Amino acid sequence: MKKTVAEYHIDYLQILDPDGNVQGELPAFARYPHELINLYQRMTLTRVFDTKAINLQRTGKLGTYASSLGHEAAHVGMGSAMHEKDVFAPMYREYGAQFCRGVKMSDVLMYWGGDERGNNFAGPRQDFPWCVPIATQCLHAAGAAMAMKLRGEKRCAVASIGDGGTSEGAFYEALNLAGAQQLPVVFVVVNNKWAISVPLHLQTAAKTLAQKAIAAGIPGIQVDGNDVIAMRATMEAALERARNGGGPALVEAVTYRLSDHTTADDATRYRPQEEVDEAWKVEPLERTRSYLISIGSWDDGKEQALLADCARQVDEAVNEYLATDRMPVTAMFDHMYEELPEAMQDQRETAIRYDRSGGHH
Amino acid sequence: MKKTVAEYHIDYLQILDPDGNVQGELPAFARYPHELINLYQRMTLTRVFDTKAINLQRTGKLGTYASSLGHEAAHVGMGSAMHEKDVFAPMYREYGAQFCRGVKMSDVLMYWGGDERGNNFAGPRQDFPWCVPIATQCLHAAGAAMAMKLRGEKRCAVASIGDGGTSEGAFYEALNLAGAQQLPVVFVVVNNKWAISVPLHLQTAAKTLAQKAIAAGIPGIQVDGNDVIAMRATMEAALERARNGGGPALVEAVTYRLSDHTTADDATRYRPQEEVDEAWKVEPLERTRSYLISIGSWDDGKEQALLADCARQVDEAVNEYLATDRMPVTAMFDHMYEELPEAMQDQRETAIRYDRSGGHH
Amino acid sequence: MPGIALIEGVTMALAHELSHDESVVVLGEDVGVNGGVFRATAGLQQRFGKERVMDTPLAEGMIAGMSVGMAAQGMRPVAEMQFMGFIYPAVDQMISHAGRLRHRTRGRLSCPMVLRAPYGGGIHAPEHHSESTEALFAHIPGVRVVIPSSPARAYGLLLAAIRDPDPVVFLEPKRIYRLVKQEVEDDGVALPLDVCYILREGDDVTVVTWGAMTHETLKAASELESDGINCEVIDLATISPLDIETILESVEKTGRLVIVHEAARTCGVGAEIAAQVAEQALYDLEAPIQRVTGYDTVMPLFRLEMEYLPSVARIKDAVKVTLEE
Amino acid sequence: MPGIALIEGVTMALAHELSHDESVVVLGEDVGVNGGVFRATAGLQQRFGKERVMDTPLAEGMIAGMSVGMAAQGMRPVAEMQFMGFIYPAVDQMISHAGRLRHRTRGRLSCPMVLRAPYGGGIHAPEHHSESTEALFAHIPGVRVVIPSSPARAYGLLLAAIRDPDPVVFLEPKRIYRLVKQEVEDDGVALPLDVCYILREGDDVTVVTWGAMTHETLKAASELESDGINCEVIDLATISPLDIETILESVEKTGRLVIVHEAARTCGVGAEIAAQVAEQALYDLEAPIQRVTGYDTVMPLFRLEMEYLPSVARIKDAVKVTLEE
Ligand SMILES: Cc1ncc(C[n+]2csc(CCOP(=O)(O)OP(=O)(O)O)c2C)c(N)n1
Ligand SMILES: Cc1ncc(C[n+]2csc(CCOP(=O)(O)OP(=O)(O)O)c2C)c(N)n1
Ligand SMILES: [Mg+2]
Ligand SMILES: [Mg+2]
Repeated sequence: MKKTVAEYHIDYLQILDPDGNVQGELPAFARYPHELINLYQRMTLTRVFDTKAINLQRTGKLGTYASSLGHEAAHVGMGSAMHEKDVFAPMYREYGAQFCRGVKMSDVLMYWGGDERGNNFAGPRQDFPWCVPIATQCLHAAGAAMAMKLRGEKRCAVASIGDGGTSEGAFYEALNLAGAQQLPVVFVVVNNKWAISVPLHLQTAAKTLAQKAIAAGIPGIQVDGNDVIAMRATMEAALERARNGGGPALVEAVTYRLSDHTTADDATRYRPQEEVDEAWKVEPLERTRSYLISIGSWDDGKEQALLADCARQVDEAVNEYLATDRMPVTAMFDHMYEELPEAMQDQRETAIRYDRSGGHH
Repeated sequence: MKKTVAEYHIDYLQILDPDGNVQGELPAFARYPHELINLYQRMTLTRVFDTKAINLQRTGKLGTYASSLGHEAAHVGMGSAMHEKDVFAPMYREYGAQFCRGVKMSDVLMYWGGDERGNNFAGPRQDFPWCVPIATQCLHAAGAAMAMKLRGEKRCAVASIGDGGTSEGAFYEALNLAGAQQLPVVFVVVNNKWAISVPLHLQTAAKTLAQKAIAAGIPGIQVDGNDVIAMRATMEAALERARNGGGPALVEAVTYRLSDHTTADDATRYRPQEEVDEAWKVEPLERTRSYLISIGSWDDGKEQALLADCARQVDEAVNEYLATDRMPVTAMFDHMYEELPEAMQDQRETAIRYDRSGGHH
Repeated sequence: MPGIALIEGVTMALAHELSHDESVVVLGEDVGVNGGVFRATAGLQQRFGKERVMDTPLAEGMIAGMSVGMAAQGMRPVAEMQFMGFIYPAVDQMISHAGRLRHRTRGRLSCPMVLRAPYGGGIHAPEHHSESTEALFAHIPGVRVVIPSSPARAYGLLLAAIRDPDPVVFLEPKRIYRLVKQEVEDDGVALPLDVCYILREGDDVTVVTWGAMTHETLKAASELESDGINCEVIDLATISPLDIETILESVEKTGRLVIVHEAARTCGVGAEIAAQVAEQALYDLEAPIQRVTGYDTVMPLFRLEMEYLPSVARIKDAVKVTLEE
Repeated sequence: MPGIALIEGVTMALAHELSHDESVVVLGEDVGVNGGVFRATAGLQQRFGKERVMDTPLAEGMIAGMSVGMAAQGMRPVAEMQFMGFIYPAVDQMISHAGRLRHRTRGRLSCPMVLRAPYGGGIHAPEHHSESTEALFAHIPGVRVVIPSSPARAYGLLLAAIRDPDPVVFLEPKRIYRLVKQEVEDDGVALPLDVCYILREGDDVTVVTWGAMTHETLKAASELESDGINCEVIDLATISPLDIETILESVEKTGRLVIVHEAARTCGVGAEIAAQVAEQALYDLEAPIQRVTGYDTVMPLFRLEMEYLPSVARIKDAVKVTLEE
């Protein structure tokens, strides 16, 4: 005899539709225009920065760079919902979230410019650095959350990961651990539909990525990741719950990678332009601007001023980056261990001897 | 605005309840008493073998051994549903399934007796050997299924794994791959409630292990793993579906590990006796026997004859095992590669020179 | 016949085997429509279809594990790891299964798979994209490790690796993927595995190297020639098992040995070579062995990567040091 | 004071650190109520509670990764891998994160974690339970590898490993977990890392070894003594970074070197030692270096495992060979 022993469903949340119309009720924070303006400004800065970074790469002043174009609402929604004392374990393109937390634009440039100092955030001292090995960061967030839980702290950790990343075992292991130990951690799957050239349907047969939470016995929800209001509201709720002992959650932010995977990629090889064109119609900035205009909180003048301000900030960051000399060769040995083992002293001397910069950085 | 975008449920199937009463309708095969008798005989043989193997270990004639006590219905149900041409990727205690496939009892003894020849099944030549690194076998089954799919063969692969094993990333990776590629593979989670000393609730917050399938977008079902009829019926359906291009499935067999984890374990250290006593009340053999008796297909005489026959078969296997000399030292080098590389010839000679058996095995 | 680059040698070998052996399947992340992030599989899916050239979900352990499963079924999967820095989730399957499937089943099952990965530094790639950890795989019993250093060897050794009845980790020095072109005939002729290739004869010093470092080494050797120093340059090619005979013969002639690799020094493959020479040819050695290697540090981000990688200057000095004795 | 066994040294060190440093947490599979499958954590959960001594879900990569996360938060996780044969899913976290967190953040974050695992053969354990792959970890920059070979060193080195500000892989030779008992005071005094321990002085031959092989080696040394041969036996103890100075000093005295380890020979840690001695002390060597090691085969199932492991006879013969020159 068959009986049903468990039932689950996955919800999808959208508040600001692509045309900038509000669907349903606005969450509390979104009733204050200045809050929304703040989010819009952050998204805009992120996009202006992104354009500049790509230019830097194209002109040989930056290494490979992973664009965040199109992800601004998902990233800013997530970052703005976090408290300073929380800990973020990003992958490699969530600048929008990181800027909210105090990471500097020059840090991003340093990192993609081939300099470890980009990971030495002056801002969120406890945040994890960018994480290239896909999905491994989820375990770090879970581990940090475990530390918070053991110490009885009212903080939480956030890990973000891509749609492709959800195929890695480490992702599920982290989710499962978080569930088993009811850790204060929120996992955000930024589903931008592509993992380099691999479309979502080749990645998994799961209808939603939010339902991956069911495997771990934790709540999962799907959000319009181009809707900064839904994103922020969902994250705030999940984080608040996590900080207060309510356990982990998985948030799937449905968005789209409007750019190439990185500057080393050429998406026209594998992706139809029509799909990208369609995606531009639902991108995050315009709908936010439309809404702000519709409530009388934004206009062309403000937009121009904002763009000018963003350009200025970005230029400052670029200048700071370009003015930074490379580290001395000895930097390879610094911080390998708290104290360099005797056995490595020789090697350090060799490196100094063969310094190709001749000691000039 | 929130809307529900996906809904799932997990069913539980039981046909033969612990008292041997049929719940609901009997599947086709179970209407033939001789089929059920066959299953009962296999389960009994497995248990008689198990007792003997433990004795061998206790008397120093076998190495560490993993008992299958209590898992007989799950194992025999799974093994008996498979076709010969299918491929099985077991973990380390599914003797009941393997005997159905032609693995010999002496193979099991050889393996736990420290001799690789135990893995060289004369029977199912393409089955994978026992797999100790938890969850890795799930990927082998998926890979084998991929080979079958690419070749257009009407066969399928089966992997079994424990409740503890479902925490390993490799398990989810295999499930997800199977879903994405719609592979002819069935994963069986033998949930015996314990992973050595770790109870299920420390392993995961998931209410069922069957729901792990939802993460991969594949069907998942929970079965009374002590009910050989439900088990066999569920497996038959899943395998038939897989062989015919219907894609993968996950079957959770809910059972109980009545023994220690292995002979190297002492479960009284971490598990209350009451729990074990309760589990004995729902163990698989008795209910099957009760049912067979109730339909007039079994009696004490048959039981005694069966036990005697099992004992004889087991003794033969034990004798075969005990009579097998160890392999020569050169066996370490045989089969390392199809042909031993030149670089290793020296080492082989060293091994011969220092043969501690003095060449006598 | 126009010349082809090393990476094209890889593509040509894959295409050849896909054409001639239907048990060969190419799989990995982005190997399909995209033709691989380096384009090593460019055009293959278009030519051989989605079933023979398959984009997998993103999980290296899974790719290795499914390859083991396919290989056990008699297929010949050639799996790509996108970069060597992402190969580590596959270590478990390689050490626990690929390298021992034949042994533990007494030959009943085998594992004719190839795990390809671009490796090494020098192309200003992002973090984790410049790794050289061949030594980890060289320590795994039952697994061959092969590294080509020219278009012809890329073609010939990859053919051999795919046809080999046992698992092969095939590492491609991405820094020289497109460095030189060479005429290579698509004749399906494999090169032998398990042997070194002597790239340059000489009788003053033996220099053993592999991968991208062959080029730095050859440059050093030709510069040293003007100083009247004749280096014998040996490309290890098969990292494991090691063809020590060729190296010993050379050292017997030269009496001096320099080993160059970009991997970290400690427990690198250079140590094994040095150890074997010290064991088996101690009395041939007229000077201490020199190892010119990457440091025991993390491979730094690219602003410093050229400081990490052995340079022509370092190689030349090491050669000279051995001659000073 | 009654003697304790090596494994009890481990337990005592864990208990000591749990008592004295609240950032220390013990975690792993079955380390809780069960006290570990070898009982290394016996009684600890009962004494320190479920939050300090934690049974985790069954996933080694997860255990390593969460330890990195905890360590980055300033905790000192001491994680157990149930057997070294199951450590491979943790390799990725160790190489991609643990060993470089400090470096890549320029000291902003660090990773004071310990990954403990019983390792090695000789106890008739099932398949995959008798591995010795310390060389894989010795090749990982930023990660220390430590192996104790006595109860006192288990205690003192584990204290040091836990207190070390950087990640340590701590491998416990399970074959000698209970072999000898020794009086060890629970005084919280750590032993120094990064140095070898001279277990026996002698001036004929230097024998370097570690783990369970120290016992076979000491046995060989005492048997050789009756033949008038005096071995200096050195326990490497910290496998990486290597204390080569102590070894060089000894070889300077003896002129002869034998290295004994149970891991596979090729690219084992013995190769690194041999290489360094050949590089730095070539002229001290009066005979070729000998390595007595496991073979480059899979560790066989237990009927043959003693054939795989270096025996006293092999060690003695190797020593004698170096003296024949
Ligand atoms: C373990 C690992 N494997 C492979 C890669 C190479 N790689 C970098 S990004 C990427 C695709 C990631 O896709 P997704 O997770 O969807 O994130 P997105 O880049 O789309 O934001 C791959 C395969 C990697 N960085 N890490
Ligand atoms: C990768 C790995 N980690 C750890 C172990 C040690 N180990 C052997 S069995 C076991 C528990 C398995 O529990 P479960 O999956 O529930 O299967 P069961 O033994 O209960 O049938 C553990 C931890 C292993 N064999 N492989
Ligand atoms: Mg993506
Ligand atoms: Mg179990």
